[in-house]
Amino acid sequence: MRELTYTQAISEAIREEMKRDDTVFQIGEDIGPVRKRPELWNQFMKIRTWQTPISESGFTGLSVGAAMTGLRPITVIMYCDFVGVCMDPIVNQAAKIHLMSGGEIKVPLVIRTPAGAGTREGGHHSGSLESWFVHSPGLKVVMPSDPCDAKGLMKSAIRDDGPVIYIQHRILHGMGKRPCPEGEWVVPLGKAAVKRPGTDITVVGVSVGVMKALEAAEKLAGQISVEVVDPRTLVPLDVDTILASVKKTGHLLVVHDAPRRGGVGAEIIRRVVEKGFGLLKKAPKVLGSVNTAMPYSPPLEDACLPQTSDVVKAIRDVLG
Amino acid sequence: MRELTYTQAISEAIREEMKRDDTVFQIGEDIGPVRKRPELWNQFMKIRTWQTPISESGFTGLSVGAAMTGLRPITVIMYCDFVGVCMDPIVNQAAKIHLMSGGEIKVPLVIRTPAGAGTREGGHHSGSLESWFVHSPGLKVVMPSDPCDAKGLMKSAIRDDGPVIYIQHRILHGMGKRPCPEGEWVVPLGKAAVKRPGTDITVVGVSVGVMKALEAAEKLAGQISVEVVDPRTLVPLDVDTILASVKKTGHLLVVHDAPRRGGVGAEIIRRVVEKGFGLLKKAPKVLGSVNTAMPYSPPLEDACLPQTSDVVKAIRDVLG
Amino acid sequence: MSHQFGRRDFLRAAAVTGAAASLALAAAPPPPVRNLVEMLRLMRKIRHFEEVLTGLYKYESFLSQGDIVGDMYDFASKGIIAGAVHLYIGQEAVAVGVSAALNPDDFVTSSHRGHGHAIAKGAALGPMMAELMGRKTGCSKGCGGSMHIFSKELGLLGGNGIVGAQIPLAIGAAFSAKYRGSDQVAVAYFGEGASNQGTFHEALHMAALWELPVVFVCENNLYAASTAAEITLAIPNVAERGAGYGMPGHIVDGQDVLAVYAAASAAVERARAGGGPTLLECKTYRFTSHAGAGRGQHNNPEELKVWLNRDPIALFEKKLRDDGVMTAAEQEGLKQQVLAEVEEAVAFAKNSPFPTFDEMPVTPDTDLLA
Amino acid sequence: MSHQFGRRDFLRAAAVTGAAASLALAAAPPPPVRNLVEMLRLMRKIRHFEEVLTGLYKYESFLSQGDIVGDMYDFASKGIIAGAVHLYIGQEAVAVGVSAALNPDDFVTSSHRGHGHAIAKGAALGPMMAELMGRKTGCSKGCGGSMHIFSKELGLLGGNGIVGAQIPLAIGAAFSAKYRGSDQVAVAYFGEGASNQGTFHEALHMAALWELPVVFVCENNLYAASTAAEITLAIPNVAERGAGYGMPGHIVDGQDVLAVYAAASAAVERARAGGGPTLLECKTYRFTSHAGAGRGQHNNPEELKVWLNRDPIALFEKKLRDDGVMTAAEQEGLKQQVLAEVEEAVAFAKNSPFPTFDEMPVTPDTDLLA
Ligand SMILES: Cc1ncc(C[n+]2csc(CCOP(=O)(O)OP(=O)(O)O)c2C)c(N)n1
Ligand SMILES: Cc1ncc(C[n+]2csc(CCOP(=O)(O)OP(=O)(O)O)c2C)c(N)n1
Ligand SMILES: [Mg+2]
Ligand SMILES: [Mg+2]
Repeated sequence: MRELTYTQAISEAIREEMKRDDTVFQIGEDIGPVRKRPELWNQFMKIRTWQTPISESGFTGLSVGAAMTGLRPITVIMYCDFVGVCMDPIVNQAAKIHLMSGGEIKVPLVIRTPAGAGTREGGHHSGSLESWFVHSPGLKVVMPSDPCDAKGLMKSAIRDDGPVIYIQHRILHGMGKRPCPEGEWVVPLGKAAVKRPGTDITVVGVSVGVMKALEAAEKLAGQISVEVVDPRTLVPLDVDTILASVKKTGHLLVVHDAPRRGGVGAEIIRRVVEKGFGLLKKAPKVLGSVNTAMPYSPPLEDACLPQTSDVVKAIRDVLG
Repeated sequence: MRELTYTQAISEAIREEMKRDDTVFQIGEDIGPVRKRPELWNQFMKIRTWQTPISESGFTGLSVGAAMTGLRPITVIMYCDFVGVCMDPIVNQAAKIHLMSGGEIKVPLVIRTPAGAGTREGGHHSGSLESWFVHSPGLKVVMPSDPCDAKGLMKSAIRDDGPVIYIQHRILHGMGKRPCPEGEWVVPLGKAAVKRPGTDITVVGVSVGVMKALEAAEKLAGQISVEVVDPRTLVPLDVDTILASVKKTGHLLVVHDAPRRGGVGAEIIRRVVEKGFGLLKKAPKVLGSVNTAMPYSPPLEDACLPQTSDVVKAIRDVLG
Repeated sequence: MSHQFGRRDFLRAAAVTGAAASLALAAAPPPPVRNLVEMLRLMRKIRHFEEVLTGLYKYESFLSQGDIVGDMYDFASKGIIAGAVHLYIGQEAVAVGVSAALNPDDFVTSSHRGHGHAIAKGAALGPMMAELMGRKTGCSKGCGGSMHIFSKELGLLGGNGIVGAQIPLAIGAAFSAKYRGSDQVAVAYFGEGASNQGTFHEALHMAALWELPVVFVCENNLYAASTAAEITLAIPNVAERGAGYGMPGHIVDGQDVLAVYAAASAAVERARAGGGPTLLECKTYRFTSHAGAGRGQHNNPEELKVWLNRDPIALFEKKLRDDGVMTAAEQEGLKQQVLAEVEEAVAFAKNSPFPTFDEMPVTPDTDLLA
Repeated sequence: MSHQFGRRDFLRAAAVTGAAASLALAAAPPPPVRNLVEMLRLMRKIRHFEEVLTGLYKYESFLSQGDIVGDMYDFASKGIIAGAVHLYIGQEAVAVGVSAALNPDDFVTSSHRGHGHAIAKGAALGPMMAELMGRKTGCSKGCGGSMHIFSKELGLLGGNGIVGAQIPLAIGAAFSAKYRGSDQVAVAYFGEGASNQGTFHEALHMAALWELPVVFVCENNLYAASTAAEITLAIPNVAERGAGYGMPGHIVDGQDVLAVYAAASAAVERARAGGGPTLLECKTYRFTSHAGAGRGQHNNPEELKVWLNRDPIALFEKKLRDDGVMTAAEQEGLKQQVLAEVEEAVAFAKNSPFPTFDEMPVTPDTDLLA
C-alpha cells in the first residue's frame, strides 16, 4: 500500500473532504500562506483556509456559529495546552447547543489540536488534555495513533454532525511513513482496533501510548504475549472490544501520556471493572505521566513521561 | 455548638483570615456594595474586596500575578461553568509557575467557585468541573460538604502556599444552619472524614454527594449498614481512609454530581483498585449524573442528577 | 483619565437623544404605518409576556443568610417557572427597533436577558412560555430554559448563559453568510458588562478585519447584575471602543424605538452591502432587578424613578398619538389583544406535558449512560 | 476602513522616528554616559548570547513532510539546546530602553521571546544558558527552559508560553504594589499578535479602571509566527487601542534605544506617580525566523534587508561615536568583553550537571506519583 506520514494523511483527508463538500473549511493561526492584505477574504476563500489573529476563543466561537449555520469548520488549536483560553466555546457552546436548542441545531465542528510531550517544549507546550473533553458531555474525542487511522478518523470527524475533538500527537508527526489507503477511507467513530493480538495481558494504548505498547510487546515477545488494543476514539468508547480482550487475558494496563491522576486510564478502568470485574485476575493499572507540570530538561521530561521501558516494567507489575 | 449556614461559615473564615493576614483579599464579580466611582480603589481597599468588570481571565490572571508578588487573593468565579473562559490562568499559570520557576515563586491563591446542579438553571449554570482540576497537576482541590468543613477548609486553603480550588455546592448554600466552631478552626487538606460509620458498604460522597449518601444511609438503616466517607479534598486525596473503610466493608460506591464519564469517581476507583483490589468483594460503582448537558426542565434535571433514591438503588446494586 | 468620570457623566452619556443617532448615521426612511403599529405590538408583547411570567415565578433567596463576604448570587423559585430568569422590561425599544431592520432569515445571538430579542425576531409566545415552564412543547423541548431560546427558522441562535459568548457566535453566523454568498446579516446583542469580556475584543476585531456582515448591539443599561457600569467601565461610552478595531461606533437612544430603528437600518444595510460591521451602543435601563424574574431588590430605586419617565412604550405611544398614527383607544385595544395572547400562551404552556427522560434530544452515540 | 490599509501603510506606520516619540511624551533627561555604555553592553549581551546559543541548537523540521493543509508548527533540535527557542535579535533596543527606565525591584512579565527582557533586567548569562541546556544550575533548575526565565530578586515574573497570558500577570504585580503601598511598577512585554488576545483587552481595561502602576510594552515586529501583522490587525497601530480604555497610547521607534528610553521613562514615572498605565507600541523587527532558534526560514528576506539597515546596535554605536561618547576601538573592546562573557556562560552551562527527578521542585503534598 502507498505510504504517508501522519500529517500527510491528515492533509489528504482534509483536502478530499473539502473537494467532497463545499462547506468544509479550515481556520486557525499561522496556517495558510497568505501574506498580503488586499483581497484578504478572497485569498482565504481560494484555499478554504483562514489564517486568524491570535484569538482562540474568538475564532473557536466563530467556528461554532458557522457550524450552527450550515458550514463544517475544522478549527485548529496550535497546541492542546492553548485550549485553556478557549474551553468555553468548546464545552459550553459547541457541546451543549444541540441539547439546549431541543435538538434543533447541530454543530458539525472538528477541533483539531496537536498535543503531547516529548519534544522538550516545557510546561506550556506538552499537554494531553483528552480527559477534560471526555468529561464534557456532547463532545466526541478522537486520538489516532497512525497515518491510516489519522486519515480515516479525520473523514469521520468531518462528516459527523456533532462537535469532534481530534487530538494528534506531535511525536506521531515524526513517526515516518506508514501504509495509508488512497481515496475514500473512513474509520468509524466508536470502533476500537486490536493492533497486536496476544493472550497474557491487554494493554490499552491511547494515542502515542499505542506506539509505546507495541514497542514493549515486541521487547517481551517470546516471554509475555501482549495484546495491544487501540480505542482510537475515547468518546464513544468501544468498551466491548476492550472487555473481549480482558476476557481472554485477565489482565489490564492502560498507557497514556497524560498525568495518571484523573486521566482517561481511570475512566477505562472504571468501565472495565464495572462490567468485567470478574474477568480480572489481578489489579489493573494505569501508566501515565507523573502528576506534575512538564519540566523542560530532557532527562526530567523523560523521567516524567512513560517510556517503552516503563511499559515493559508495568506489564510485569500487573502480571505480578 | 453555635450554628451557621454554609455561606456564613465561608464568610466567617474569610473575615477571620483577612484580620489575621493583611495580604488576604477577595476579588470577583458582583461582590461588595461599592456603587460610586470616586475613590474606587480606596472603597475596595476598605473592605478588601474588589468588584471587577466581567473579565474572568483578566482578573484571575491578575490574581496569579498578585499571588506571585506577596498577596493571598481569594478569586471568586461566580459559577463553576464560567471557568471555561479562564482555565488558562488557573491551569497553565497558577498551577505551573512553581515548577517552571524552579520552585522560586509560590502562588498562594484560592479560587472559590459555587458549583453544581439542582437549581433549575440549565446548561450553563449547573457544572461540577472538579475533575478538570484534579487532572491539572499543581492544583489542590477542596469540596466541603457542610458548614464545619467549609470554614475549616477555607482557612487551610487561604494559608496554603499553592493554588487551591475551593468548590462550594449551591445546594449546600441552602442546607440550613449546622454546628460550626467559632474562631480558630482549621481542617487540614488531605484528610478524609468518616461522616457515618458502617460495616456493609463504603459510600464515598463528593460535596453534595455526602448529603445524599447520608440520607440514603438513613433510609437503609436497619437493613444495610452504610459507611459514608467524605474525602473533603480531592487533591491531595486521603486514599488510606477510603481503603481502611473498604477493607472493612468490601464494597465501594462513589457518588457525585458531575457526569459519570471521566468523573472523579473513576479516579477514586482507580486508586482503590490499584492498592485494594483484593479487598473488593464485588464490582465498585460510580453514581454520577447522566453524560449530557444539564437540561432545564425540573423533571429532566431530576432524572439526570443522582437523587437519594438513586443512591439507595446503587447501594443495593453494588451489594448485588 | 478614568478617575475624572463620575456618575453624572454616565447619566449624561446615557441621556442622548434620537437626534444624536440620526445625526451619526444616514437617516433611514421611517417604517410604514403598519410596521409602526407592529413595532408597538412587539414592544407590548415583550412587556406583558414578562409581567405575566413574573407572577408565575415565586422568588426565594438565601442571600440574607450569608453576608457580603460570602454571599453568592443565590436564589430559587418555587413557582411553575423556575431557575434564573432575567427580564428585559424597560429595554423593549432596542430589540424591536433592531429587529424592524432585519430580514426574517437574518441571524441573532442573544444573552441571558434574551426574551425580548426572541419575541422581537418573531418567536411565538406559547412555545416560549412552555419553555420557561420546562414543558415538552417548549421551543427547546424544555431543555433550554429562559436563557436558551432558539429557533432555527427565525435565525435565533440562542440566548447564552455565558456573558460575552454570543458575540463570537454572531460573527460565525456572519462568516457563514459571507462564505455561502447569501446576503444574511447577523446581530449580536450584549450588555455593557459583556463589553469587558475578551470575546468582545476578539470578535469585534475579526469582524472588522474580514468585513463580516454583522451588527454589534450593546445594550448599556448601566448595570451588570448589581454592579454599576460607572465602577466597571473606564470610559463612559462603549461605542468609543469601535475605533480600536477600525469600526464605526455610534451612540443611540435606547428608549426611542425609532432612533434605534434608524441606527440599526443604517448599520444593517451597510453590513448587507459588504461595508463591514458596526458597533451600536444603545443607552437604556433595566426597570426590574437583575435576575430572579425581577423579584430581587432593584439596584437603585431613585435612579429608577427618573428612567421610568422614559418608558419606551409610553414614549412611542405618545409619538404615535401625536403623529395621528393611532388613537389612545386603539392603543388600549392593542394592549388588550396582547394581554389575551399572553394568557393564551400561559394556558398553552400549563396544559402541555413535561418531557420524559427518553424524549431528551441527545445524540444516540454519546453513550449517555456510560 | 480596514480594507484601505496595505503593506505600505504598515511599513510606513513602522518607520516612525525617535522624534515622534519624544514629541508624544515629555522628554526624559538623557541617561548619564556610564548608563549609555551599559545600555550598549546589554544590547550586545542579548545579541551575542543568542548568536552563540543558535550554534548549540541543531534545527530539524518535519514541515516538508506534510503540506499547508495538515502542517503544524513542527520542529525539534538535536543539539544540547532543545525545544522551542525564540530569538530577540533585532529588537534589543526595546528591552534595554525600557529596562533603563526601571528600578531593580520593578516587575517584568514577558513572552515566549523573553531572553532579551531577562538580560536587560539584569539576568546573569550563566544560569540562563544553563537553563536553556536544561541543567541543574539553570535559573529554573532546568524545569522552565527558554520560554520560562524567572528571577524573584530581579522581579522577573517569567516568560510565558501562552501568548497574552503575561499581560494579566503584570497588572497583578502592579495591583500588588499598589495594595502593599510600595512604589514598584510593572511592565508587560508582548507582541502585536498578542494584542488580539482577549487578555490584552481585559487587562488593559482593568489597569486603566484602577489606575494601576503598569506600562504595557507592545513590540510590534510586524509578524506573529509566520503571519504578517497586516493580515491580522484591522488597524495599523496597536497604540490606537489605548483610547478604548481611556489610556494614553504612544508609538515609539523600537530601533532607537534612546527613543524607547525616553518614552518608557515618561510612562514609568507616570505610573510611579499614581497617574495610571500607559500603552507603548514599539515598532521593531525580528531579524531571524520565528522559532527554532532562528533556524527556520525567514518570513520575508527582501523586507529583512531593509530593516537590517536599522540594526539597533549599529544605530546606537554610531550615535555614541558621533556624540563622542565612545570610540570605535572602545566599542570593539566592549564587544570582545561580551563575547568572552557569553563563552564563560556556555562553559558554565556545559560543565553543569543535569537535575535528577528527585531534585524537581515539586510541592510534597500533591501526590506526585498517585
Ligand atoms: C462568563 C460569565 N461571567 C459572569 C456571569 C454572571 N452574570 C450573568 S449576567 C451578568 C451581568 C451582565 O451584565 P451586562 O453584560 O451589562 O448585561 P445585562 O445583565 O445588564 O443585560 C453576570 C455578571 C456569566 N453568566 N458569565
Ligand atoms: C494562546 C496561544 N496561542 C498561540 C500560540 C502560538 N504562538 C507562539 S508565538 C506566536 C506568535 C506571537 O506573535 P507576537 O505576539 O507578535 O509575538 P512575537 O512572536 O512577534 O514576538 C504564536 C501564534 C501560543 N503560544 N499561545
Ligand atoms: Mg448591563
Ligand atoms: Mg510580533
